[in-house]
Amino acid sequence: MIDKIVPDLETAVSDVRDGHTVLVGGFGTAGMPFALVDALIEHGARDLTIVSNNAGNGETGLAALLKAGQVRKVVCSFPRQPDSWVFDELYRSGELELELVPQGNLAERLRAAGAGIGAFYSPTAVGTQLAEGRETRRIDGRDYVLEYPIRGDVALIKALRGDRWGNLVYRMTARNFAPVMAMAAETTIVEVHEVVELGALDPEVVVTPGIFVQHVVQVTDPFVDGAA
Amino acid sequence: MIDKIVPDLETAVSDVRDGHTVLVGGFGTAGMPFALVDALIEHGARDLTIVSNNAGNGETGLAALLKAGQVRKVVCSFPRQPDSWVFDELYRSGELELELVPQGNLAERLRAAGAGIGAFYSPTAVGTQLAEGRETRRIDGRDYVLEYPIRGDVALIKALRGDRWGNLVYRMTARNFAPVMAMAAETTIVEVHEVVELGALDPEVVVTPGIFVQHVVQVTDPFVDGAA
Amino acid sequence: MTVEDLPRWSLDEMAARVAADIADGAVVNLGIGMPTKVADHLLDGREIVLHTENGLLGMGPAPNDGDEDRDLINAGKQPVTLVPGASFFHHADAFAMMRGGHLDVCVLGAFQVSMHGDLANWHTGEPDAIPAVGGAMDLAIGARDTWVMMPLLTREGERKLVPVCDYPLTAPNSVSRVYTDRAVFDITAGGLLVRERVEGLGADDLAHLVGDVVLEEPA
Amino acid sequence: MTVEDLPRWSLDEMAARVAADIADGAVVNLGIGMPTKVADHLLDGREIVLHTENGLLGMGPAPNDGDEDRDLINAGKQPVTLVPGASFFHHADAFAMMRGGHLDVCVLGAFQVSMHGDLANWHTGEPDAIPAVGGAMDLAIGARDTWVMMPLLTREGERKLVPVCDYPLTAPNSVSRVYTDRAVFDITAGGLLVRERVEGLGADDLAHLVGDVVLEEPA
Repeated sequence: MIDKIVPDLETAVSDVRDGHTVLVGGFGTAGMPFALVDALIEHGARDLTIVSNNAGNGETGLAALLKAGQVRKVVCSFPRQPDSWVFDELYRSGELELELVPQGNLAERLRAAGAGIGAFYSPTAVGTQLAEGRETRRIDGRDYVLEYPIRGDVALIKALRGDRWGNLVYRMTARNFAPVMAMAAETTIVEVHEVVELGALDPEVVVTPGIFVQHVVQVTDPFVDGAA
Repeated sequence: MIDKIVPDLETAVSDVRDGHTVLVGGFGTAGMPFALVDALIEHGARDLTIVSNNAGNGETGLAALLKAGQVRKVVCSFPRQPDSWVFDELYRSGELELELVPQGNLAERLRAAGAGIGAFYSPTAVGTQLAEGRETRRIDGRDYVLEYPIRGDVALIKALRGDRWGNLVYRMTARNFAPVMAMAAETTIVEVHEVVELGALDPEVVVTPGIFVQHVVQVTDPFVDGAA
Repeated sequence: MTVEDLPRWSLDEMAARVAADIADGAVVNLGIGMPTKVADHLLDGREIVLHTENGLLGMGPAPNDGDEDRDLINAGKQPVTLVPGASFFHHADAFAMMRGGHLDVCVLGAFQVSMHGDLANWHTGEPDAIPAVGGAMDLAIGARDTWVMMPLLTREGERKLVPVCDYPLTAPNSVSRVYTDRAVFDITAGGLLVRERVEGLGADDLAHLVGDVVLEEPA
Repeated sequence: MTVEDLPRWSLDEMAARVAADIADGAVVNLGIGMPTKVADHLLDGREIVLHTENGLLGMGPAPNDGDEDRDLINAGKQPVTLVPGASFFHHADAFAMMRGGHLDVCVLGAFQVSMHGDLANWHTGEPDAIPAVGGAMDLAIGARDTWVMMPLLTREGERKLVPVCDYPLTAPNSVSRVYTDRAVFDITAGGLLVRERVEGLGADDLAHLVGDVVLEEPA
């Protein structure tokens, strides 16, 4: 019997180890798995590399994880935001390494990891600082930069509904990076608003098939209750 | 106003030109756009390169197009089938060129074309005849073969429902190659069982967003009527 | 007459000019900042599909107060709405649309644009600045047409349309049109062509404003 | 005693052995031909998810006569059914599952397997043969474990487990276990290990059947 549902957040994140690369879904706060990130703070794993589009807002979520001193390196496209002061300070003080990746390369490199692609030639960043030192190639009259996959030891993502096989559907633009991160990680951990019976999700509308998911934990989200 | 619905099959395929590369959806008969292929035979464009998983069954669909002498080259993963006698004879007589592509590379090369990837390193076919003469590279201790995108001038695909923006949903395993072919072609032409009002397709369940589609034509399919 | 006295378009007038140039049926991405304003000026009778790279085609205007949904936002993380025909997709698909050349137009803000269409809009290059690129590089190279919307001069009077960018590039050779508060320019293989000047601004005035950038006035 | 007289397992007995080795919860792709039979022997009490590369996870058994659906088929283009928990996806995602290493096991038929795990199952190499590869190469390199199911000898008595394949390869070094009608073998870095022999077949008999292939019997 397959049962990927775990009873609580502590169990959900218990596979994370010091030094892991952790993919964290979300675009700003939409799709950000706040409960799992809080559980990771509680868990205490250190020396982490965090891959996420942003580098935290205010004092919660990723910003709180950074503040707790658990992160060695951030791989993201857009760290600087009006309320990214936690990141800003750690970065300026040299305590945090940053790998800046154009957002399209970030998404595609995650997908490549999930799809078994060894590397790919990307049209983005050609002729810019972000391509310096990278291999480029002219193909069919256009220049490309060679990009490598980004694999995660763990992915923390958020979905609207999930079943015990790990099949997932999302809610509006909260979908964002979650499907490619689920593909790219060894262990994908999902907080869902609602666990549903196996068979309750229409096979035509499943967005992330369960093969990409290892643990599902239900986290009641008062916001979605109100909005749905 | 955007209205991609065309009134008939003749109009739908009128953009096809001699020498075009035509991507044809379907896996065996599931998802095969029979009405569009028939319209292409009627249209008469010649010297075509056909990209499809198979190379025709019996005397209908792609087999009929081959028999009509309109095809110069077939790019596919599995031409040989118990009822592929039309292909077999043309191939043996040297009238038809074949590029054999492993099925996963076929799907990924189509996606690469749609996603603007210049080329990618694939794990498939390493150390086989199908990699002979191709560039290989060892990445992270594993060998890969460099694969290039497959672009179509035209894609002919089949969907269950579509709207005037070209948004599509499919039916079961008839989905197969259609979404990646829609991405990969300059002009994507879709036969749908049912044209629905704009807004009738739930934004969460659209599989192919309209941006990838140029023409939609309604073709009543008695089979689906019976089954749905 | 000082630079300040020379006539200029308001932000709304600039946005209206961009909007008028977007063809019926186009799929368009409006970048963060100034370009967002274009949405308010899209012409009635034209159906324009708005793309946002965080996973949505068919974006509608901002919601009424109180109707915001945390999970329905644009690339600037502002709340938006849906129009009939909308669809959601994941980030790799959203960027495939862009990088694969499926968007008709993107409109971006910029620090600088060169007369050859080089775009600089992601990094001031200052040593202590925290770099952030987001989707800017993907947008600039992906859309069939990349248009920039920016004032011709900075508040400090520095030129933003320049012979060569000194800010780090977002993408070389990517911009085909620049909408400024003084004029609209086409960047073509043949040179920088003035499409339109704000009423009351002479060709000489404009030439003075742009400095070393060589302009071709329409014949 | 001739080769024909030596004991052998039936196809069902072979399939039952494969099925018994599939762990509860595994995601499995059963290739065209002989491996299809494994589905009939999956053990009650174990929940196995069947993948088919034409876009379905959660494939159920063949439908009853008259319930076939043209649009619900497996990679062999035979009608199938769905089980609760099933999901559909497009071809690139279906092969991403495989090529990205997400499948636990695939079971394939073969023309030949070498003692080093090279697989030959797509092309006889005959000059007039029409080549067809389908998903064989993707499957062989993609799954965490690639198992082969084949008779030990062809009908003509030729060996299929060989020192070196002379048929064109599908994938070098990819097979970890071979289920035949005479024995089951593990292909390890240390050599070809006999896991099980059909009852009544001695180690010497088996050594004779495999010829130049070097076997290690369990200690």
